[in-house]
Amino acid sequence: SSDTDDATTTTGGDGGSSDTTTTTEGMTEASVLRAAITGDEDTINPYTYISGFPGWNLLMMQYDSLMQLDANGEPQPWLAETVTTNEDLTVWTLKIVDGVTWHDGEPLTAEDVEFSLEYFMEKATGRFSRDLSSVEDVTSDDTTNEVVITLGATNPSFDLVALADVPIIPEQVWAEIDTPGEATYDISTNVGSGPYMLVEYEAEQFYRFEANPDYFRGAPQVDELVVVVFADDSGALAAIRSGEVDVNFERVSPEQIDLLAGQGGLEIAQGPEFTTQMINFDASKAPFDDLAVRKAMSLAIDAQDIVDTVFLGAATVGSPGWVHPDKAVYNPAVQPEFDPAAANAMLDDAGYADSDGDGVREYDGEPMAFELITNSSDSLRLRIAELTAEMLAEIGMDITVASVETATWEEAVWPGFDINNGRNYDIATWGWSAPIQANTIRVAELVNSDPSIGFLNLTGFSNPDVDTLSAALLTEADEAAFETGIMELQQLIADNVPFVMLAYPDGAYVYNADVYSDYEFIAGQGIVSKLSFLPDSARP
Amino acid sequence: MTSHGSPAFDPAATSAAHDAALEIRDLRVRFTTPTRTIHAVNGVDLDVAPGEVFALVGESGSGKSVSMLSVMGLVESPPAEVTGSITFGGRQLLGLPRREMNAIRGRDIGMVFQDPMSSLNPVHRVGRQIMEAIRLHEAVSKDEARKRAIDLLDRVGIPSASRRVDDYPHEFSGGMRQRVMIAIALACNPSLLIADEPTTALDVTIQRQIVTLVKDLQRDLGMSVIWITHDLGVVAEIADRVAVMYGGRIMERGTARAVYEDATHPYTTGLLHSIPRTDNALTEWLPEIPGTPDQITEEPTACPFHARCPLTEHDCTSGVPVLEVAGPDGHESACLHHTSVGDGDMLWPIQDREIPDPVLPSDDPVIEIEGLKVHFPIHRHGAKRGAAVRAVDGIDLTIRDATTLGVVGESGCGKSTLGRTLVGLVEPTEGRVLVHGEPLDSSSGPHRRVVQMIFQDPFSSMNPGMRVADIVAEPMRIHGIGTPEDRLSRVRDLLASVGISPDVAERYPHEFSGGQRQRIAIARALAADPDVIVCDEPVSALDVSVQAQIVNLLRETQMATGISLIFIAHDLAVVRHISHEIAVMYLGQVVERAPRDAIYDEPLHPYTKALLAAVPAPSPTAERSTAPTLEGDLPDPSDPPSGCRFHTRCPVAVEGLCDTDVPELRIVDDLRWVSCHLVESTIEITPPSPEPVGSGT
Amino acid sequence: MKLFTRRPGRRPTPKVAKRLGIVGGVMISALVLMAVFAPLLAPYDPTERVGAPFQPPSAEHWLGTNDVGQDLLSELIYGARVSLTVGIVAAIVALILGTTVGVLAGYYPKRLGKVLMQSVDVILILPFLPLLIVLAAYLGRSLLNTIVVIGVLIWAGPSRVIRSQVLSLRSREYVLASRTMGAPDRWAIVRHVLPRTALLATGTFVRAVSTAILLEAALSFLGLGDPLQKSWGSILFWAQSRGAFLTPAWKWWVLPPGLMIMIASLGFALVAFAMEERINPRL
Amino acid sequence: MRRIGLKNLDRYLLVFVVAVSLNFLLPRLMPGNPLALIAGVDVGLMTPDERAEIITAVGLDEPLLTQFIDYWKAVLTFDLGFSYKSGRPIVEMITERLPWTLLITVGSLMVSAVIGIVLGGWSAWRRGKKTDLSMLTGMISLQSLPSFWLGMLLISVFAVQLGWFPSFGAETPASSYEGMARVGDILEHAILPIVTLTVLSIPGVYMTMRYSMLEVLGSDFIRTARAKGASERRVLFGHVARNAIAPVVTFLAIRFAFAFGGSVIIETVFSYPGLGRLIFEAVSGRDYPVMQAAFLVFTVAVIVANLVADLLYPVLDPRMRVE
Ligand SMILES: Nc1ncnc2c1ncn2[C@@H]1O[C@H](COP(=O)(O)OP(=O)(O)OP(=O)(O)O)[C@@H](O)[C@H]1O
Ligand SMILES: Nc1ncnc2c1ncn2[C@@H]1O[C@H](COP(=O)(O)OP(=O)(O)OP(=O)(O)O)[C@@H](O)[C@H]1O
Ligand SMILES: [Mg+2]
Ligand SMILES: [Mg+2]
Repeated sequence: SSDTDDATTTTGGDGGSSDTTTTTEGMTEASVLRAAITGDEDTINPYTYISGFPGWNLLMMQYDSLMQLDANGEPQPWLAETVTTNEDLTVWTLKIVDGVTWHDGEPLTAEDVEFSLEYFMEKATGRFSRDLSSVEDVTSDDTTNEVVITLGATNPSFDLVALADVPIIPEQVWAEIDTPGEATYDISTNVGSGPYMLVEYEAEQFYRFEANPDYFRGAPQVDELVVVVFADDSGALAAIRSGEVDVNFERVSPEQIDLLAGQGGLEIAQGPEFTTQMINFDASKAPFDDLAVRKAMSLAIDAQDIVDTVFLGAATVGSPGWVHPDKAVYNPAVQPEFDPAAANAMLDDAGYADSDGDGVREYDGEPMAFELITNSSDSLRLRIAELTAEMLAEIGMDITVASVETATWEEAVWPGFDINNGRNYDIATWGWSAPIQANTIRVAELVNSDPSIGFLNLTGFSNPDVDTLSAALLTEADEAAFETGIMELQQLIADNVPFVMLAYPDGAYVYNADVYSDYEFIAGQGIVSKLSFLPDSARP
Repeated sequence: MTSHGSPAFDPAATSAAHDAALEIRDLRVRFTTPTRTIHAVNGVDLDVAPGEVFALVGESGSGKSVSMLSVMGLVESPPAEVTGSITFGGRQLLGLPRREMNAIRGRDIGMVFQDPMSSLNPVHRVGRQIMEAIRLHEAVSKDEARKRAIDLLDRVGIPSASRRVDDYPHEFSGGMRQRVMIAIALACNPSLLIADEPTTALDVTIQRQIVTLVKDLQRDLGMSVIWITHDLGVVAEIADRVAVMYGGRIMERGTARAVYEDATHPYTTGLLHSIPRTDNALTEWLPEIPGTPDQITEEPTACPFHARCPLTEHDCTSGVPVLEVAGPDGHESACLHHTSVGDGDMLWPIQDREIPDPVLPSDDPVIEIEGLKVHFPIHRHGAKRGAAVRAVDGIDLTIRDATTLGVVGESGCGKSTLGRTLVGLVEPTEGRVLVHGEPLDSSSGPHRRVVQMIFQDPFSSMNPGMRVADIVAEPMRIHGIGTPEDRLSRVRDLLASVGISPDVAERYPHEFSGGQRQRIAIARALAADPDVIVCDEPVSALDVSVQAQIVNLLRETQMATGISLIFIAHDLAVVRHISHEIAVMYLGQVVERAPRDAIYDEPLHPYTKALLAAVPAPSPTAERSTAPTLEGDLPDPSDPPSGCRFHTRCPVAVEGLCDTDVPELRIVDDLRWVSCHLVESTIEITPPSPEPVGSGT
Repeated sequence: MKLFTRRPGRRPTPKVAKRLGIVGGVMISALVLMAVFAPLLAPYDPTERVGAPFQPPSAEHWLGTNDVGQDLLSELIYGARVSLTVGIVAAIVALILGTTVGVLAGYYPKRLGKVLMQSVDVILILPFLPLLIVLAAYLGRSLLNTIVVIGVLIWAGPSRVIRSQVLSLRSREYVLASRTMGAPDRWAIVRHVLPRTALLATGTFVRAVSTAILLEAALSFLGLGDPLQKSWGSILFWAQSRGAFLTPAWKWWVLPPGLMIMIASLGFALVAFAMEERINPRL
Repeated sequence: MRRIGLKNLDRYLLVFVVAVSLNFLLPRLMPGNPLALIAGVDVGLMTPDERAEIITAVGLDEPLLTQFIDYWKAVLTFDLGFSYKSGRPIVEMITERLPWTLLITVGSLMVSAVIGIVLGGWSAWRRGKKTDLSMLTGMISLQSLPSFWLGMLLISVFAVQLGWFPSFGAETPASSYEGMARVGDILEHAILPIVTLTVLSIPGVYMTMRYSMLEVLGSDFIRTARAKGASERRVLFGHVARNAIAPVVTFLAIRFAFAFGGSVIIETVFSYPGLGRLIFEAVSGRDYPVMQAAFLVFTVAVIVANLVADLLYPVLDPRMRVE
């Protein structure tokens, strides 16, 4: 048995290496593993879990999806041992693995899968119903253990968006729950098929999961997973340093990486993630409706400097074409440019002169003085805003940073979460959560000027070429055609600057290698997944 | 802890303990404060024989309390530095270890302090406080101690003592608290009781009760008593021997009789002369002692009284005079010239004041008060709805031009409220006040100048942050009268007229003594050019020797300006010298109103009689009134007794009449108004106490 | 009948209180000088990135650098400006509110006074910090809001003290005297009440500065101030949000600003103490 | 006697009404959209219909007055609703959190009361002497400590550097401690927060006690006690301390209220799962119902503390008793 409290002191400070990637020297098995999160996730069933991360990730410890992302972030068969589609990607046929059982011992069948999908479509959740919004029909056949899903329209990323995302839930439990919004939940609702079962939950304090020894891909390597709820990062960090927890399920902020690595047995698992950091502006109004201004701003902002200073290098410099360099469809020809001189020249040419010599250019007779709005609860973003203001000053823009309450900031940038309500800001920091980057085609939602398609087009950007191309790509079933198109779209975006991409912060997770170290870093997802606890043989 | 083991009030046991005597030699006490050194006591010699009542008399600050606290070891040192010798029952008390001193305090020497309101611990029941005193010195059980505490309470005249033993001090009136204090002091049958001005804070009527009580107790228990007071009247009633203190020294010492009748120190004679009294012939002016007593901040090298003494010669300043035999029975005086003191009439002549053309009193009313009522609603929780303190409850009075109306009565009877209503500080609840026939308007404005007020406390009646010139000029500035130069010259005139050098106009009030401030207050009142001045106890806060100065000044001013005065006081002696007419108030009402001489010569209302009887005459030989002392305290003014309000304390009250029928204030013989059912009968029928009060001539 | 009690005159401020007051005064003066001459004293512009992030102390950066490479010493020196300004201005807001309400409530104790005191009671009883946080969150983050929120919440205590003083002044005989002379209330308030309340009000004001400095720091620390203003509280906010107090950096990043807050608050508290002792010596 | 202490009831009632109203209004006056919290992180990805449905479900579309009345009804029936964020019943969240906050505030209050009273009494007894002055100066300095900073330092030194105490939480997570072991564990976690709160509370208690003592020491009845022959000890304990304690009790009630509110900061620093952290999280997360409820509980706690003081005062000081 490994006592976590004793384990911390076994490796001295000098024993740690500056190597911050996963090593295999650590432990690959543990009886109890304590993990930290910084917010309660309620009872973590599909209708109660709270955050997209790590709430969903913890949910998926207990449940399985039909497909599972592999280390590269690509969906692979999982509960469905084969996934086949028709030509135009509208009919998906899945063969469910035989002999899978629920935690309560009942068999998991194609019927359960059909039930799950229909249940989610009928009883809305924020996430899973949306995943399944293109589904028209689901049928199952218990004898062949097959499920057929028919979509209303071509959806090339259905596997990624839905099959690898939606948990399959047991009919015997959920059939009795008519109105999931009003039901009361306890641990007994959390019957899944995943490698872990929730056995104890103390609100705001901890979750205890026990390994499912009969897991269909093989028994997990960690027998018991205790997830401790902390108030904030520092509490969690203090705890991992003192050995009170063994892994932090929350990302470690950049400045902690070097400090933590090599402390006792602590190591850092680091890898690409798909969250984004960017600068938005209201491209529908002057002077940001002028491409020259937008372009000049993107030239003036040194994304590399921001990555180095704010993220201390632990981020990937943003691609002006939106797509993460680790993505298969990334267009390497689209490269970030930093050239304040060119930016100044561009603004001079476009007639934005500093006529009164106060160091600030004018447009329409008004000084180019703007407020850069950012949310104060995100300290890194505050710093980004500060740095951006500094950089834009170099091209004669006078930027004041306004740090406001998150909700105020959201309300200014995205009033009522509906772009039809317009925008109430000049310049703002912004960022999207991982799912949008993860599914490359969702870029259309960001840049298309048709509100029904581009419902995330927060900058009010509009360009006919971009519109046409992005709309077409949404239903492009042909893989090769899609690839060419998306490359072209990246170039178009980079040329027309709907926003300024800054960085994709890397995921970094600290763990105590003396207790357990066999984590799997899924690109874009991090280490919080069932893969991290399954034997290598069971991982896709 | 030693124990007497004697039950309370066993005369046999107590007399045995009474071989102790107090002997003080060359006691000196010096206080060091951050700014200066105060020489509070400067060589006091004193002996108290067993079983004697010894009075220590002197004005405020003369060092009486400090001397006696030194005996108890209760002066705080530092800052005090106590030297000399104090022997008690043969033991040297100064420098006695704390533990032994504790054993003496409370057991052999009991002490009663001045302010009964604050001298009892508010959070302990009175019984417990008495029991503590007993159990600190005697090993008795709780029950036993409690029994004795009840006995003691009974003994000091607390009615239903066994019930009240469990009350808290705040549930007692001032007089009763002082009785409790006495019970505590007597708890262990001390052989010496030190009473430090035990009656100063009490009404004359209550004072009389306490004096009588201590006299009785002393007689019964045979202990020695040291009675500290500034009131020569009280001393005359109680003391065997007297010492007069001034400036931290004893000026004169001797038997009470000798001191009062053959005073051998100018200060003593001065005091005796300047005290207003009810029992001797009325003089037009009160004799006064010039100047004011000062705090001594340097080692004294002269007679402390020399600056104010009419007999001062150069030898008075060349050394500190010591007590020397000046008469029979150990009568001693510290005056180098005691032989020239005489009876004092020569030393302290009544100065005839020349008033150029005095304004004579007239019959024209200045102020008419009609059916005045002032009620203060009680907001306290638990009070009945609509409950109110009936501070003034139906008063009709007229103040005539250039006359003085004296208003007297016990504390809380509504005198101040009446005064404040006249100046518009308090709104009448009912009735009205006419000033020159016009209803009083209490809104701000020049019309308010007509009635001005002088307050009791000379310390709080002036803004300490303002210069005297600004204080006196304030009424003129409020109404924007004159230029600054005009005002200044008027201020100088006014100051001169009240006997303050105009050169000090630039000083601040704290640089003046109480008497001087009261003069400045008069100047300020005059600056408003009023027709009437309400004087609310203007001298009760002043030293005896200064009182007369102010009383005289007020009269002088009246004669010079023809102003009317309303002079409020709590005892009848002070008003006698200044009033033309006197109103006696009881519980918010006037019970008797008459020209001055009528009141003193022939009081009609039993309350007036009692008040007069309560004023102690400063002469041990004066005929003591045998009128029964007034029992009990003033009833609650928010719930006055039915019928005649005085019937609960009236010695002659007739059941079925006084407690049911409200007597009307009616005219008896010309100009005398009385509200008593029995007036006619008291004039004719001899009441239980037949002696006319204060009829000494 | 009232008893005449002799007053030994106002006891002069005990030496010790005076000395503590002087110490406090020196502390305040030093900080004020630091704030005024910050541009001369600070080695760098605190808003400029002058070094690598997270540097430990060195010859160039005596207190190291913060998370974006700004000089911590310079931040500390400039921080005096914001922290002192907020403290003093908030206290002025409180002083004006507190004195006005206190004087009015004391001088007109009947109806107006009752209503005013009721509102004071409410403010005093309401849970202070939660209310402060709720308000700060509502108003948003700016220096002005911080000042207003603090000022608006801390006036109640002082106003009570001032009221009781005015209540007693109001029945002082010299105020009554001026009323019998026919002076309007305005006269009594301006000539007699206010000057006599000034010292007390100043004392409570100085104490309020001390309180306000601590509150500003707390608000900033919780992220409810403006984190981009260089105040001592915001330095600590950054130290906290970038985990500095769990690292060796606490010695140069967490310790100094906390000490500065303490010194500033202490300086004012000591002066306030000395003043209170002067009004009402209890040493 | 039945009226004891209830004389301020109307005042407390007013405070309660103001707090409840404020409570209701303030969050609604705040800018921002509560929807994000109700629906979770991905609200932006929902259809407008879905959003409208949620708004109706939580009653945000009702007229303000209706919401206000409903709010009062709920408050008066202890129905505090559900958290927007987690959907949990708030009563449950609060009952979970309250004991922790009570533990550290009451704990620290008791410790600081004892220390403060003893030191304050001692200081007053030796007034003007060295001990008094150095203690006084020390206390003024302690008063100037920023609470969160003290907490941060304590964590840095005692939890991170020395490892003597845990740095966060109220209990060792997921421990299966039972009985005394659990109590010990809880105490171990409570020590640093309690120390911080205590350090911050002591000066106030000390000052109140000292001043109150000096006041009593200067009063006449102390002289009476001495004149009875009571020893200094007896005077100190039987008279001075006993009389000086009443204002201290009142102060403790106020201090309790303050510490209770101050738990916002301390609990944030120590990741302590109390009410303070709840309100802070709710405020920054715009979780209206939780914020309202927590603020309400704070108000009620403060009122109760004041009431207790009002009730205790007449017990300690008979002058305050109303017949
Ligand atoms: N603790 C003290 N510190 C400084 N001075 C003191 C102290 N106690 C008394 N004094 C001063 O000593 C002098 C004598 O005071 P004491 O109390 O004995 O006068 P008293 O004759 O009893 O007067 P009163 O009639 O006012 O009681 C006064 O000047 C007084 O100011
Ligand atoms: N402003 C007030 N509010 C309530 N009650 C008052 C007020 N002023 C006086 N009283 C009450 O009215 C009664 C009469 O008071 P007043 O001051 O007139 O008496 P007094 O005869 O002047 O007594 P003293 O000799 O003590 O000055 C007392 O019971 C007093 O408590
Ligand atoms: Mg005295
Ligand atoms: Mg009076």
